[in-house]
This record gives sequence, structure tokens and C-alpha cells, in this order.
Amino acid sequence: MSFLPYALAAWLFFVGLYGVVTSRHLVHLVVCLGVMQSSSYVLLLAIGYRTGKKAPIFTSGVPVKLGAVDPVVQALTLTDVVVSVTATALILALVVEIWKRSGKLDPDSLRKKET
Amino acid sequence: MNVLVPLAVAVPLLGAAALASLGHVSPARVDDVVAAAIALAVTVFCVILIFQSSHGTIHYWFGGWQPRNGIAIGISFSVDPLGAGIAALIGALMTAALVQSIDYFEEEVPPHFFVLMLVFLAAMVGFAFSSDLFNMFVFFELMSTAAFALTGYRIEHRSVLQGAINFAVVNGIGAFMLLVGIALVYGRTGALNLAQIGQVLSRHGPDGLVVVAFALIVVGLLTKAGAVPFHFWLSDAYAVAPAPVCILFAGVMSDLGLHGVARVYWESFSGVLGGHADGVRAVLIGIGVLTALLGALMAFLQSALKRMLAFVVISHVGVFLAAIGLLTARGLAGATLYVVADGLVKGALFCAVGHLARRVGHTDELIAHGRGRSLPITGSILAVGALGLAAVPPLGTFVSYALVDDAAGRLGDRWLPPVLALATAVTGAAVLRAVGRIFLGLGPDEDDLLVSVPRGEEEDEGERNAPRRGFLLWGPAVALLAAGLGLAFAPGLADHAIGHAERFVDRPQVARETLHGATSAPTPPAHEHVGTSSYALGGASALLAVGLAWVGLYRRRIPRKIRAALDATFGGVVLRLRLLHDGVVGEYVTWLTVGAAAITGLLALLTR
Amino acid sequence: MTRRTRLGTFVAAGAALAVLFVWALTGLHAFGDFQGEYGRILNRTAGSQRHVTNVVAAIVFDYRGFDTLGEESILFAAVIGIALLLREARDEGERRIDVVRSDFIRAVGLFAVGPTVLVGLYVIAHGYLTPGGAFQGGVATASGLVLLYAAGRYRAYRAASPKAMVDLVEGTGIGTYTALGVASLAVGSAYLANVVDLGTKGTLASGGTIPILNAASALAVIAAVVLICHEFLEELMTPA
Amino acid sequence: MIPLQAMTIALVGLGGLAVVSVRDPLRQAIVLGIYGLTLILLFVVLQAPDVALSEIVVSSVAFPFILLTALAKMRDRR
Repeated sequence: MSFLPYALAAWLFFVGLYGVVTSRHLVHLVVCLGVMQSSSYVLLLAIGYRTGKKAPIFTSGVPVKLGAVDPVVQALTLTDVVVSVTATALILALVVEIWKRSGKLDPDSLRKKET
Repeated sequence: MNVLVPLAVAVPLLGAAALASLGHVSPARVDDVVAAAIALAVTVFCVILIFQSSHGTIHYWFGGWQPRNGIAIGISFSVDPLGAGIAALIGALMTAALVQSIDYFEEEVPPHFFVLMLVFLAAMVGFAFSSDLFNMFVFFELMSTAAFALTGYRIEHRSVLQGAINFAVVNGIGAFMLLVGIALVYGRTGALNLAQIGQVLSRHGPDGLVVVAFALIVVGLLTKAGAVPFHFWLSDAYAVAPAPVCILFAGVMSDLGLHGVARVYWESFSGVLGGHADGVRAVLIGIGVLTALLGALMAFLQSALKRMLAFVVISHVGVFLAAIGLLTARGLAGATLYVVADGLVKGALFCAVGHLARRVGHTDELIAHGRGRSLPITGSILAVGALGLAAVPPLGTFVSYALVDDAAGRLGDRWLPPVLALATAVTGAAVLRAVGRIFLGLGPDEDDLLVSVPRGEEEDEGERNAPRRGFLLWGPAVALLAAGLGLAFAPGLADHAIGHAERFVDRPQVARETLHGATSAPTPPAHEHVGTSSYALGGASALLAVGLAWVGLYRRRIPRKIRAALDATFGGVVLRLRLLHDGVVGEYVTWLTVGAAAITGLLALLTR
Repeated sequence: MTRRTRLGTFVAAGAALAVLFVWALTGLHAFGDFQGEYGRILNRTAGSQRHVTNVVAAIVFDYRGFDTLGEESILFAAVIGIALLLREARDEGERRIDVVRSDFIRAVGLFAVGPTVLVGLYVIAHGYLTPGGAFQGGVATASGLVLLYAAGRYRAYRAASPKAMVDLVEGTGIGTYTALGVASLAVGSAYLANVVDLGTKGTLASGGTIPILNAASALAVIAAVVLICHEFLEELMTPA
Repeated sequence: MIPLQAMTIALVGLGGLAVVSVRDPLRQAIVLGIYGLTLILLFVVLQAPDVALSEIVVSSVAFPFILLTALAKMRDRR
């Protein structure tokens, strides 16, 4: 049982990757990328969790020696969330642009034409 | 405390913020000149840092958070002459690119372009200096974000859209693999500082977690570098970005991924994996050789110059990776010098292609056949650059090649230098062939062997107005080429590089310096002597390049029987290779998965 | 490559990679039993060293404040990138009028604008005391402005977010963050060093430069979200 | 591990699968919203309120907004 959260991270990773590879719609593809990203949030937070400990916020009355879950992974995850959301927005802008220029949204239809 | 270290990142970011706020008010040319001045300043900072750090690596702790009791609690930059050299290359290429942009674009360039260029500059310099694993990831992402927006600059072309989306998706997944690797490492060591990770990891032997984490980090970085089979996005993206942007992409961005691999291996993993260095070596050299050869072959099959140069970049990434993969100080020194010299040459080539595009309106050698006759300077730059690619003695790229040759010889890998020489020869030949067609009108103007892109889909097509000042278009190319090839004449360059590399690979000492503030004893420079065999190989590579270029031009003069035989042997392979690069992102991601599984699996097998 | 071969190749490689990945994961500590030194030290010392109650905020804006500079720059680059990608000349005359919505939704939406912005600002202001901070509060505040659109007042939304102004705010946010670092260089400290008086723990005036960096990031986030939404809205409002 | 944790983990796992398997983008946007809720729950359970708050603003405001605007735009033609 103590492996379950890590397994969840692995699950989301490969489910998302599968979605990206098989996607027939660029917006769907972008959302699948988002699922993959969430796998890294889960992995980071699961790694830093400590059973029985609270969040790393020591308002008055919470003694420091009680300890808390790892705050560093939370800071890393915060950065990760911002990074992946902005990346998603940027790719989505590109998708809109692709649709405007070619009217296509199936990634497979963007096959290169060579001569 | 050295203020130049943070300023090398902060100044371009401040400039970007200022241009974003006020750039709409000022004319584009003013924005451009301001950005170029900032890039020049960063270059100067980095050159000064090369000298300042040659007496000992500079460790800079942001926020003043020095390690307490040997445990890092903040983020640090480690600046050594090798890293500073690469950073100086970044600054120089950016300066050249921004100078060229003054006259490259016909339209009024929105300030966004320069803002992104400056952010891109800050990101690359930060990545080159950072010695914190997560901070490297942040700069890696920043680099990608700025870069793929720049790729999409000429959004109106179909191939641009395809190149940008492939870039974004494949690099996004690569970055994700890097992050997962970092998470695994943090779970094991509770540390993010490279040196400290190395200290904790080396207490135990390698197990599944260590090997897989290392593999995922390497896969992420190699995706950026464009090693086979993670290279597909690269040839699509570099072929469509505006020429000044390509100067950066081709000259240094790819190679930064390799710098990252070297850094992570030596500072963090060389202790724990040191007992299995042979396994790691086999994998890295294997990917390197595969990349070098495949890239060279694909470069030779292109007729569009930018696409060809994109494959040249891939091929040379393979050469550098093989050199780093030797896992010796000499190999690393050779690779780093090679990255700098070759980066300047590739930057010059793209710069010259930009000039050609601006003057002729086409950069496909079949379409532009004979139309470059009026541009002798551009033709000469490309021809000399092509010989530089082929490591012709005794110029800059050759000196680095000779170091790699020597490093491989000392390990007993005598087969490696000739293979790498073959790759460099083919890349040189491809460019020479194009020069022959475009600038001298040699050979026929059609060739069914070559891949060409349907008309109307390349970024740089169409008739152009003659620029007011041609000089700004080709001048930077001359400067870059002179710098790259002239590196050979910097006294004792190789000797010093080896000395600094020795310091770089001494993990326990680096850790003592980083975490406990120990001072480093300067390593005496080595005494490197270029052997005759290196001259022979370099010369052979250059001759082979000229010969193959001739074959490429006058293929029809080869007796029919030999041609038919060659066709039967290689035709199928070539066709299949061409079909693989079809621009479908789902397939590219599949290949990324295959590559990741193969590298991880092989590393796991070979380090057991 | 046909879709079938692609799927087959992917499933085979993916399965192999999955096995290796799970193998790596088994090398991690048992869930809930993390022993990492880094976080422990910060949990113990951040309160006394930085006079803040939220350790995560202390990491984000102080111990690893340089990461956050990078993060804000990514946001900045993405905004600029989106503006560059979608820049194409949009014809000013052809824009559509407001999308008609029911008056009820309009009223509810308009009613929500004020509170949303207030909540957002509150979350920003208390980021280093309780959960929250620049990003969370920034997005909430910006969404208040975007609510103006949801309430059917596209024109009101446009009036509330003139582009050049927001550009200026975005540049100022990221510029302030970077410049603060340079300021600490000027007084002889390390880049982004916390050189301001740390104040009393548990109050808004605590943490030295942390609140200032927090505010600078919040500016950047609000402007970034408004700009991104703006670009997408402009796309939507311009007929294809 | 407590049952609450196990339950949330199962929910997130199912949610991820659902997001990927819904192929129609508009429906997928809705499923994504629900998936976001499960993630928020998990982050709260893992004692990460800062991250949970981030995920709230991302999955309830930022993501739906750009996703729906983009989809609305692309509904126009064809």
C-alpha cells in the first residue's frame, strides 16, 4: 500500500503519454500533455509527504519542533504548475493559429509533403 | 563576491522588461540596437569571467545562502572557464544575430521579438552556469518557451506551424522526463545542488532508482540536444525559424543540452556510476556515433540549405556527445573547445544563409542554382565554413578534433576518430555541394536523390528588396567565422582547456569547494601535442568532403552499373529514413519513447 | 508509419519504459517516510531566520527566490510569445459586439467582480503567512477582470484592460523582481539577498524582501493572465 | 496510509484515464475540470495547501478559460 501514490504518478505519466501519441485532435493532445504534467506534481508531493505531519505553515501556537511535510517539494511543484500552465497556453495559441491557417486539427493531417 | 555572475543573467532580463514596457514607443531599429548592446555587454562579462575563473571555480550563492555544515540551502552558479567559454559563445552569437536582424527583416519587427531574444539569452547563460538541478530545469523551460515562440515568428507558413508545434510538444515531454528524473534524485538524496547530490549518491552503489533517474535526466537533455532518436523536432524547427534566430539555435542551444549532460554526470553521478563507467561510456558513445552518422547522411540528402544545416547540427551534436562520452578530462576539453569553435562556424553559416535568403529569395540549392554568382563574399564564407565543418587542419575546429582524437586514442578506442571524421566530412561535403550549385552554377539543377520541400512552404521564399546595407547581413558571419577558425592560434588553448577539464572532473574536490568553501589549487596546464595521425585524419576529412561534394554534383557521370548497384543497396534505407522525418508529432513522441526505453534499458543492463 | 505500427511500437516501448520506471520507484523510501535534510532544515529554521509563518513562501521568495525569477520569466516569455504568435493585424472595425447573455447571469457576474478581486488581493497579501501568494492570488484577481467579460461586458472589459497599460505592468513586475536583486548587489550583498528589515513574525510587515518580491510577482502574474486572456478573447472576437 | 488517501488516489487515477479517453474536446474540458477537483483533494490530503490553491485557480479559472475560448473560436468554420 505504501507504494500506491508512486504508482499513481507512473500511471498518469503513461496514460498521458498514450493520449499524446494516439491523439486525433490537437486540443485533446494539449490536454493529455496536461495530464502528464500532473503526474510530476503527484510524484513530487508524494515523495515529500511525512505520515502524521501537517503542512509547513507555523502560525502562532504551532511549535516548530512538531515538524511538517517537506516544504521544498511544494515550492518545486508550485513552480512546475506555473510552468506547465504557461506552456499549455502557448501551445494552445499555436493550435488556434494552425486552425486558422490550415483549418486542420488532426495532428496526423499535418504530414509533410515531400517531393 | 563576483557581481558579473548574476549580472550576466539579470542584465538581459532587465533589458527585456524595459523593452516590453517601452518598446512600443521606440522604433524597431532602436530596440534592436539596445538589445544588441546588451548582448555585447553579456559577452564581455562572460569573457572576463573566463579569465577570472581560470584561477579557481567561482561559486555564487544567490540570496547569500552559503551552505551550512556542508548542506546547500540555496541556489548556486558555478562558473569555470569551460562554462564561461560556452556562455561567451552564447553572447557572441546573440550579438551577431541581433546585428544581422537590423537589416534582415523587411517589416517593422514588433518589440516582442527582441524581448524574447533577450530572455532567451538570459536563459541560456543561466543554464550554462547553474549548478542546481531544479534551477537547471527552470532555465531549460525558459529556454524552450522563448525559443519556440521565436520559431513561430513567421507564423504564416504551414511548415513554420508544424515546426513550432513539434518543437513545443517534443521538448515539453523531454522537459517532463528531466523533471521526473530530478524528482527521483530528490527523493533519494533530499538535495538539489549537483555537488551535494553527488556526495549523497556516492555513499551507496547504483540501484534501479539511480540508473533510471540518470537515464531520464539524460533523455531530457538529449531531447534538447537533438540526439537520435530525439532529433526529429530539431530538423523541422531549425529549418523554419528566421535566420538570425537559427544562429543561436544551431550555434549553441543544442550543445547546451550536452553541456548539461557533462555537468550532471561529472558533478552528481560520476561517483556512484564511476565503477560502471564502461557501461555509461558505451551508451553515450553509441548514441553519439549513431547521431553523427545519421545526421550526416540526412544532411547530404537535403537541398534546402536551412534544413541541411539543421541536420549538420544534429550530426555534430553526435560528434560532441561521443567526445563527452569518452568520460575523460581530455575528451571533455576537446568537446567543449569543439562546441565553441564549431558553434561559431555554424553561426557564421546560418548568418550567410540569411544573407542569401535576403538577397536571392531562395535557399534551396536546386531552385537557387547559379543565382548566387553576384554574392562572392557569401559564397566564400559558406565554402570556408564548410571546410571548417570538415575539421580541415590547422584551423579552430581541427584543434578540437585533434584533442578528441588524442582522447579516444588514449582509451584505446582507435575506431572512433575515423568514424567521426567520416561524419564531419559528409556534413562538409553537403554544404560544399550546395555552394557549388548556388554560387558557381555547377552540376544539374535537378536531382531526385535530394529531398526538397514544395514551393511556397519555406520561410524565406520570394523576391526581396535589396537591403540598404548588405554589410550588416554578412559582416557578422565574417566575424564569427574568423573567431571560430582563428581559435587555433590562441596560444596554449588546448593545454589550458585540458587543465580546466581536469578540475571539472575531479568530483570530490568540486564538492569540497562547493559545499565547504575549500579553495582549489590551480591545475597546471597540460602539454598537448597534435599527432601526425590527427593531421592525416583532418586532411582526409577535408579531401573527402571536396570529393563527395563533387560526387553529389556530378552523380550522373558515375557509370550506370555502379549507380544501379549503389541504388539497390542504399536506396531502400534512404527512402525509409526520409519517410521517418514526416513531421507527425505522434510519431516523433513514439520515437522519443523508444529512445527513452532503449537508453534506460541499456544503462540498466550495462551498470548491473 | 501507419497508425497501427505506431501504436504497436509505442505500446512495446512504453511497456518497457514503464517496467523500468516502476523498478526505479521501488527504490524510493516508503510513502510517508521521507528523510530529506533540505526540507527539515528549512522547516526548523525558516521561521526564525525569515520571520514568516509559511515556509513554502520563504522558499519561493527567499531561499530559492532565484527559481521564482526564472518562473516569472517563463510566464513573461509565454505572454510575449502568445502576443507574437497571435499578432496578425486584426481589423479594428470588424469586431463583434458583446455576446448576449441573460440579464440574470450578467447581474450575478457583475456582482462577483468586486469580491473576486478582493479575495485575490487578500490571497496575495497573506501569502507568506497562510497558504497562497502571488500566483494563486494573481490569477484570482485577474479572473475578476475577466469576469467583466463573462458578465457580457466585452467593452467594459476592454476599457478596464488597455493593452499598453497592461504591457507596462507586466514589464514592471518582472523588472522589479530583477531590479531588486540588482539593488541587493548595490549594497554589497549577494543577488536577491534579503537585505530589508525582517519585521515581526506573523504580521503583514514581516519577511524583509519577501513581501516586496511577492508583490512584484503578483503584478507580473495579474498582468500576464489578463494579457493571455486578452489575446484569446481578441481571437474569439475577430471573425475567422 | 489512511483510507482517505487511498480513495483520493484511486479517484485521481480514474480521472486521468477519463480525461485521456474522452476524445471530444468540449466534453474533455468538462472532464478535465472534474479531474482538477480530484487533484485538489489529493493535494489537500498530502498537506500541500499552497499547491492545492494553485490548482484551484488553474483548473477552475485559467485552464477552462483559455480552453473554452480556443474551442469557441475553432467552432466557427467547418
